[in-house]
Amino acid sequence: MSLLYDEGQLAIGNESRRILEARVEPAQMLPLLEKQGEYHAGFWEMAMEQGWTALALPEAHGGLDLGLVELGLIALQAGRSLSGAPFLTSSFGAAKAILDLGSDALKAEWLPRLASGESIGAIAFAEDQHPLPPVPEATFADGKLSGAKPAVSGGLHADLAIVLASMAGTPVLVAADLAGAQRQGFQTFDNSRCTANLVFNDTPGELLASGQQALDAALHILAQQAVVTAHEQTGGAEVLMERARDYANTRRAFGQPIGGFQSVKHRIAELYGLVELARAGALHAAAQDGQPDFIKAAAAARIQATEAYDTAARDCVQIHGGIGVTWEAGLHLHMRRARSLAVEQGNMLFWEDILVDELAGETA
Amino acid sequence: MSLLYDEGQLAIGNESRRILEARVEPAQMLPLLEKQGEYHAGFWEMAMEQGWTALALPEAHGGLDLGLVELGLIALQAGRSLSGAPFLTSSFGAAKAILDLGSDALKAEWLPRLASGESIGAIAFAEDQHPLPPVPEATFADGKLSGAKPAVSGGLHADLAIVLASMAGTPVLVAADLAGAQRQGFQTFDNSRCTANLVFNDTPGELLASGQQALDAALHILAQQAVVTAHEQTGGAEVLMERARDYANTRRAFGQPIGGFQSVKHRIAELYGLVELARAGALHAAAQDGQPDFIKAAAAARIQATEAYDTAARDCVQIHGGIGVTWEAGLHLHMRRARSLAVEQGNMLFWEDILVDELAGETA
Amino acid sequence: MTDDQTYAERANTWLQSVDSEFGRSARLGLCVSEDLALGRRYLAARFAAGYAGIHWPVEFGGQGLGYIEKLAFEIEEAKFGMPSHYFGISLGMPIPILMKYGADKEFTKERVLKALKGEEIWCQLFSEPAGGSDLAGLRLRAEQDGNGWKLNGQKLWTSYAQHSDYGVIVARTDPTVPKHKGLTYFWVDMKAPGVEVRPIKLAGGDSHVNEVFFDDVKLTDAQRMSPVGGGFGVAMATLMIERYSATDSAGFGPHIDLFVSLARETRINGRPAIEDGRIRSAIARNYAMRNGLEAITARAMLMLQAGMEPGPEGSLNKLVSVRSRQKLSELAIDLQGVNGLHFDEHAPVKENWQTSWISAPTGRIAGGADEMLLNTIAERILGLPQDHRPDKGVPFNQIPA
Amino acid sequence: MTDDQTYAERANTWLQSVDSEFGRSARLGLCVSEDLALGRRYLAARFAAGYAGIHWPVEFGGQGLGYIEKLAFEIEEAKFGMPSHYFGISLGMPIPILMKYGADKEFTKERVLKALKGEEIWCQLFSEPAGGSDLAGLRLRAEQDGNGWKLNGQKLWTSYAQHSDYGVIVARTDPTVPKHKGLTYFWVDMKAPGVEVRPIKLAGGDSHVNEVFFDDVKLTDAQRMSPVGGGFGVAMATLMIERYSATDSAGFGPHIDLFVSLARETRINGRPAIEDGRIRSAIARNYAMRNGLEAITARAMLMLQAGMEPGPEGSLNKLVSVRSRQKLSELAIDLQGVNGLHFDEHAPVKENWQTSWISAPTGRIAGGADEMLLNTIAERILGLPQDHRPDKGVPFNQIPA
Repeated sequence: MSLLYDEGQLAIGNESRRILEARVEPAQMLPLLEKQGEYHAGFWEMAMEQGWTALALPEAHGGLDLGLVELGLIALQAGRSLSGAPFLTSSFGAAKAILDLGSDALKAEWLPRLASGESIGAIAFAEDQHPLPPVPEATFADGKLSGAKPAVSGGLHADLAIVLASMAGTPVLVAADLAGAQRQGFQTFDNSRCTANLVFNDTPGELLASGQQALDAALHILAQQAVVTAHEQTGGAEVLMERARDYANTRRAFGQPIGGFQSVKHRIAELYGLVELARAGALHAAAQDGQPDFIKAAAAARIQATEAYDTAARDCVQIHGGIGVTWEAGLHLHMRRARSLAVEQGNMLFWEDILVDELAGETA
Repeated sequence: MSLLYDEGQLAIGNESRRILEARVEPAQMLPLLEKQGEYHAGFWEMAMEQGWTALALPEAHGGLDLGLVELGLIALQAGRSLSGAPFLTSSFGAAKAILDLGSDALKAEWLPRLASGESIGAIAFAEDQHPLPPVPEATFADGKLSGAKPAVSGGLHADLAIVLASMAGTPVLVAADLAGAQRQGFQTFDNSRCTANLVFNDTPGELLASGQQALDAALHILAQQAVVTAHEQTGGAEVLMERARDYANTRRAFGQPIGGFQSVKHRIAELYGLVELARAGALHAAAQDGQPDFIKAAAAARIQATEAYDTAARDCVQIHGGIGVTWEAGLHLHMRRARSLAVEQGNMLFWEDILVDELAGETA
Repeated sequence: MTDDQTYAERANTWLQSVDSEFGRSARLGLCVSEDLALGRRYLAARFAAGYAGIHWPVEFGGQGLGYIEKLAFEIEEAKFGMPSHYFGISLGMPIPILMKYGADKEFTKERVLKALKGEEIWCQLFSEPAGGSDLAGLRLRAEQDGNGWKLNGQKLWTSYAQHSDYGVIVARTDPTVPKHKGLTYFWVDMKAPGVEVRPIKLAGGDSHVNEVFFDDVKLTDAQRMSPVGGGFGVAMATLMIERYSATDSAGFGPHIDLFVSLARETRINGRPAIEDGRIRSAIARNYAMRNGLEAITARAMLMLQAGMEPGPEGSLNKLVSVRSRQKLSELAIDLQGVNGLHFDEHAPVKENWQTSWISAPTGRIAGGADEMLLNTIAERILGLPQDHRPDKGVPFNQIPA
Repeated sequence: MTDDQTYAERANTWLQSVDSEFGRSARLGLCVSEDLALGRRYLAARFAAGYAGIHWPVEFGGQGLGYIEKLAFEIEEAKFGMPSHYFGISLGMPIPILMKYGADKEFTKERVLKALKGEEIWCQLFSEPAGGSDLAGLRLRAEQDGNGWKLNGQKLWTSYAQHSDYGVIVARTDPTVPKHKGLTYFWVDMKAPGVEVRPIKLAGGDSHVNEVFFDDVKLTDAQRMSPVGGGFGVAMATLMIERYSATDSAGFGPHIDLFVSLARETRINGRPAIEDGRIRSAIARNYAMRNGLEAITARAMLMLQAGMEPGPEGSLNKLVSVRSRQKLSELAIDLQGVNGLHFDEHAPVKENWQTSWISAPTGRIAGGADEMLLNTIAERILGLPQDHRPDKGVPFNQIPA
């Protein structure tokens, strides 16, 4: 894939931005913080009606046959307006797992519903601090899952989960209908992510892969989600950089716009740099999907985008001064989202290690 | 020891500063960079005639019975004027080793000469990247040293070295008269440190300590040198902060002093913060000498001072613009010194690990 | 053992004795009004025990002791998490200023006593929508009204105004002179007609700061605490006091030991996080920095003891500590992995990485934003040029808004 | 395989064929004058092989190809460490400007050809002692002298002036108008009487930059390359060309692979440094950042190919890459432990951490200091306010020095 968007791709970016800005008010996200398990329904309906849910899936299964680059464009715009639900990424990951590893029956059962958005998918790999535990505590035996997966993004509403478990001590990837699982919601600093612990009690599941193949597949799915998320993080950082710029151009102190003070001005210029580096890295990774060095590109994009969004949240609030820390101003929505996106797809430490292992392997 | 200097200590600081500024021109250090193994003779004569070499040694052995706080004060002033020789620190460390671990004969032989400065001591602990190799490659057997110690600061002129070697696989600390050793000088980016590889060929030495006691003693000596060095680094950072401030107040661009631009102004303010943190940490550590948490205090001081000097060198040059990178301006003398002091007493990584081991031990 | 160590020990013994009644455990799950009520009872007890107004003159109900004893007590008190923060600003700035500039001694004495006992709370009405960092740019008007004055306008970021009985306020009495010269300093009755307080909800969900609106609020001239047009000086004096209020090398967030414990309990790639160089570096750098701040504070206390004026490096504390607390809290969340998403907005900031992280930006802005602190260091300590200020010397009413 | 890939391959094949004659190994141990002589022979060979002036018009001896081919060749050429840097500025800015603004076409053609063949070198005389960052603040005077001009004054930081035959220069022709308006652009014969070149020794020990003094140096009016008073525009055009000259995500220092190899060969506390989180983080962050820069460059090349104007993010390269190269080089020295003290001032900057570290500050200042680049991004790209400039609109001779 090229690093230059073609006309169709540019259209996807512009159209999604137009409609998101027209229909989603950041202020609408504030009440969601104080309720547990509620997401922005309008956003998700839009995602379904616009076909964003189907974007990166094959036509044969009700998809639009596009790829990571296009989904990334949507995610970037969604990130700009604080995407109201985490499912765009998690359903994509789940669908990819089934597409790559599932039986025809499983594909027929889930892919059309995931493509239409009527079903929601989730990824349940992590346990505590490990995004990809080599020998998970959740177990799979005789086609049934037992144990728990903590803090699954979208877990409160997902119909299907791709679970990394262990079968007699070897890692396995399992697709489980969550009708048979228990969901335990809890307060997070970003409640619209609908995060929940999933508890399995002889929950029926279908084996997708086992052993090293399961771990490789899990890493590949996580990397693809990380690339989508990198776009979302870039969008969030970009809109914060713009808000900081606009505020610095209008807010006056000591008789001039605060943007005239280099401490403010240079910080915004540095944010511009972080945003452009994140954008370029994310697009590069999306374009590398399917190439041998995809994991490396994904890790690099993930690291750059995470740094960009966290830093933009920190600095944009600081530049706004007092108003920046008010509930109403809502900049904390981005602070919270920056942190939840940083944690959900595997934290910085994890991706640094993945990337270095790839690089060290090369120079070996 | 108190964190408040008493009058005598203040006098030591003021007097050493006065005489150093009167007698040592930073410009005199430039030619030393281009010669191998030459140090600033005037500086070292001053150190002897002022009794700085005797400062921290007991009266019984020709010392002045003062401590780390006083030696630190001298080191800070020396750091301000790019101390012309590394021996103040290395002779102190060597003397301390003999004082704590040596036989009466050894004390009688070396301490008075080290106190007067007529003899020079050196510390030879490190091997390659390890400041304190648990099982050194240099060996000691039948009272004789074999093997080499790389890049020993002051090694080209030292008469005595305290060597960390291994005897039948266990670490030992050995005092060796370097008359019987071979010195291999080489080009460094800071030649006046008189760094040399020491090569031992059945060089006679006296055992000071062995096993864990040897390692503990070596760490203690290194920590004491690190505290002296932290003062030296603080002095270097301080003078760079002052030079940056003075330049920013006089150099004009775009019609005003460049100190009027916040990018310059705030960077200098940050340097002020780093200098004061380094100063406070170094004094605190010196005052803790002999206390149970000395190693912890020394590590903290070392880390803060290393960051201060490296950062001040980077930023002071940047603030000076083009003139800052010229040979004549001599700011690179501080760049070089900051790096050599950062490496000589064990690098940042080493001291971070020492400190964390101490802290983790506590919360265990 | 030195005198102030014995003093600290005595204080600690007393605090122990009332811990179960007022301390951390007693406060668990209380709503703000319950917690405030408990706080008032704690202050009464603290007054009775002789730990109120420790370094204030006896004539005002203080203990007539030194600044050292005051700091020593505060350090001990902090260990128990007593409900005293509602009164921190009240006793920190407005009351001392009242003692110094209050015209009516009798009135002053009465206020000071009630404040020490927790019966009355004072707030500080400085910031405004138009100027957070630019204090002298304030707009709230005080106009001559008979023998007295009439206040109209708005204040912003006023901490605990919703609980306050009185406040100190800076108002513009002359818009025709340069901005620093047209200000006057008053005290105001927060229950007076025309005063309206609206709490502001902050990023973390709490609401201890407020908007305060003044609509024809009447003051007598006796409420004036500075010469007419001389208010900026008194305002600066008020802010200078803040420099000497208790510092915290943890940036008012969790102690580094809590991070070390977290690093011991968590794992990175299956190995204990405490063994990972990234975590070790974060611990070591933060410890070294905090160690430096603590040495600076310790030295300042010794100088105060010796009757000397501490150096300006004391002003580094908030700048350095809060900024690093913000990043350390972020790292702590990462370290917890997906468990780091859990959030309890009421968890104490000094013990919880999530609330520490979400409230850190407020700390970097309140009481002098990082950028203002850097300017102060650069200009006042290092003598670097002041920023370009187009409004300098310009009559206030001619400065473009 | 795309056209420019085949082009790169062909270039690589040719470079291979002359590697032993001009490449890294052939240059080992040469003094500057020997290396320069070799460089001239290399440029002659490069011209003969058809790899000179790749994207320049054929009428000037160029190849008439695109910018892509030019960049592709430079990337290949860099792999061999050919001695072409003496001619980089000459062919980078002055000659293109001469082609665009040179009045006398015959003269221009001759100069361009000799420069392409390495027979002549041009330098760029912009910076002065009084104004490194503030180009328009320059003082060097050009006064009317009969039909021509007379230069008096000093230039500073002129790279390779000591090897140059000609130079382009900006001079003040009218001190009575605001500083941007009083400048005029000329070319000057560096061998003319009154021109004196004094090399400046830099921090690392090398001397490729110079002071250049002009004492009544005579110019004909034909040497004028801009309208009188219109020199600033041409100077800006010259600097804009730099933006599009080959970028290097390694900040013109060692490639990240060299750091990875170092981390594999060295140990921290007895364990391979590559396993240490601190080192892993440094590698990962640097790789991610460089990966972003390279993607930006790659996209810019595609846009140029497609005849589009690349985005302004291209200006990030030097700022981000050189700054991080400085810190990575410091870490590399730490990583080497006491062995890191070894120093060879002639070791190639792209392969040696010590020379990379000592010369990094020059990179952060030359061709636009970090602070100026941040201003440019903030003002030109983001539309933030310009800095306060007291000298704006003030006649040059009334600006306090």
